Amino acid sequence: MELKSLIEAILFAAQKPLPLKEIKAILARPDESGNSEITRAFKKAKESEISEAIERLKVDYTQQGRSFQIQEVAGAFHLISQPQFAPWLKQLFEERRSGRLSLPALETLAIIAYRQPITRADIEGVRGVAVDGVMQTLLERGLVTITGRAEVPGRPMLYGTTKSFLEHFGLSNINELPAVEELRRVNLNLPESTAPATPETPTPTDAQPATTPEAS
Amino acid sequence: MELKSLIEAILFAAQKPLPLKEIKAILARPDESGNSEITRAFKKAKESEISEAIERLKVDYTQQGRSFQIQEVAGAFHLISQPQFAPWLKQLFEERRSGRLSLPALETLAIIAYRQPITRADIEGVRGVAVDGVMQTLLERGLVTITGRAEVPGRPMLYGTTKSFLEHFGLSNINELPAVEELRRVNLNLPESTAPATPETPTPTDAQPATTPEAS
Amino acid sequence: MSDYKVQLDEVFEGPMDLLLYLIKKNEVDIYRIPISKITSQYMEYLDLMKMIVPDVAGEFVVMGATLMYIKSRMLLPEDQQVADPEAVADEMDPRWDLIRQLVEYKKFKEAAEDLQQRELFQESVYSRQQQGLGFDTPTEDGPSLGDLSVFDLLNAFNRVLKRSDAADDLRDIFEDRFTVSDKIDFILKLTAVEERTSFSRLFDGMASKTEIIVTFLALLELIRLRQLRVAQSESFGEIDIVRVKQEEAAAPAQTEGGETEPGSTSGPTNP
Repeated sequence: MELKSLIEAILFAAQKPLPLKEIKAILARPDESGNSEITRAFKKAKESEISEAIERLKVDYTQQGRSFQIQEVAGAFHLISQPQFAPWLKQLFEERRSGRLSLPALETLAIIAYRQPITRADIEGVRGVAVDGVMQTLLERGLVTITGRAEVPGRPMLYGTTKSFLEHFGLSNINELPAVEELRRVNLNLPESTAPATPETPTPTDAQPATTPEAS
Repeated sequence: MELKSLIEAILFAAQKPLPLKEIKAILARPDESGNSEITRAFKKAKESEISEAIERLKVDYTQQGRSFQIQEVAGAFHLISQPQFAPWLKQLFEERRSGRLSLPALETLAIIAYRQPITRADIEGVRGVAVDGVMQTLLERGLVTITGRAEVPGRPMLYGTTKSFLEHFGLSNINELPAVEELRRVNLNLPESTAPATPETPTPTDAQPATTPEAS
Repeated sequence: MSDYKVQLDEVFEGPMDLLLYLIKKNEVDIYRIPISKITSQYMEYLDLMKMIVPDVAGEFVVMGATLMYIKSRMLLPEDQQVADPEAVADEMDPRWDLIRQLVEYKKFKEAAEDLQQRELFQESVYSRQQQGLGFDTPTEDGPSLGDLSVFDLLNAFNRVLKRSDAADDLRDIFEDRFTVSDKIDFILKLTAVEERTSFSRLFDGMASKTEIIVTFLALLELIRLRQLRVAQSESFGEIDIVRVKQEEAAAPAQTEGGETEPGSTSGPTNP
């Protein structure tokens, strides 16, 4: 087995662009079922070797006239289809986007978008109902993700929107959401937590105390 | 542009396994941006031509030692990675699919697959043990389903396999099972046996005339 | 002892399985089962099982009885075995039913092994398609994700705000000189003249960001009340504000007309 083939397989199956560091990490810890000389050899592959293998794959694809190529995006590699196939592939893309979000899911997404980072308890506080199923859907679709833990008792998970979310709605960052500054300041009658006290923070990921129940 | 390359691109970009019919439909309606002689030529591609192109791709992949292959599942085509890369690719996925089936479940499933539609009593006749628990599991996992009722006293339920069954085992259709002709009818495999009197009956245990064991 | 129990339970799925095991162990032809030998071995196993698992499955006991019966038939003098002179002698072989059953079972056991191989294969391959993002399976009824825009998000958030009685707070935030209700009046007047107005025209001459937002919120409110809807004749094209005819507005759950394309800005689909 060649390193080149293994990297092709990894890029083929990956769900997102992979940086060299991550490819290296994947090579370093194969499942025990693959405990052989081959897997041991790949365990120590250097980033430079991985990089070379990717270059060789690129050459292969060009020479063989493959329908896809390797693209490097922000230091991460992924396979993308060749542009000349776009007239047909567009149809597949439309189909992909045809999945439906339920209204509860949409509302939950909106709350997370405008109030991130936010805990599940706070989302439920706003919506008045449990959001387990809906959160599952949003997480599975890659629209929201866990961004950290709130520094409050129990250290609950904090949720925020993802890059996919931005891509999906054509936003370059979260501050492009309509009326974001105003709406972030609106007091949501959360049972426990108080309204955020920092109207000057337009970026959602830093210093967002919305989830901190200060002196409740 | 070759049809083969275009089909590779479609399979590469597709979000789900595609039946020939759907590939044909995708070829038939390219985006207007691709309105050229090439797109017009592909618009009329027949299913047989698509099928041939897929076969040629399969040959290419084998010859070039690609990290992936084309699989036909439940009548639809998709690209899958080669199994030898599993030790690494496992890491890309958080959890494995629904889990392996027990041997009793597999046996029961095999009987249903070859003998469908079949009653529970007939399954038990073949296995020599009660199958209640196992049937429950198979039904819950959506691998088998009730397909009707047998027109015999008591009108017992008839069971058959589902599309999920084909997907779980990577089968294109039920005829892809090995020795399907042989196993559908019980005594064809016995040397010198007479053919069953009722070739039209898929259920084997009834109307099964005792036939000659090996002439000794 | 307990290890042994586990082993027995796992190894033999049923009496047929045990019989096949014995046949294989003795390396005998399945069509010529040495019934005496197999029966005694079977009974030994059965006794062993009874010791380990007191409530051994009834099927094992029944099979034991069947074997004993066959054995006794086989012991009869040959002329007494054949009851029907018309029949071929072999057909009357008392082992026949059992052999037929065993052969059949063996085939299915092999088929099950084949399925197991396939299952293992499927487990070790990864499809580019198994994204699991849920796009292929429509979940519940609701707006199509592809049709959603940031406005839908804003609208959804607004609904939440309304429900959480935060509407008062919302109003307090904006400067007094611009109120949502004023802007509602403004938009209604504008659209009363023309049935269709361009989205950008709504904001003509507005310099203040707050005013734009308040106008926008007013627009959303009107859409929610089904007084207006947005339409886009082409992707990335100009967004139009269309006055909803009264009969249309009265109809519940009226959704967008055919003008909007997937991916374009669509009106709210909330009930």
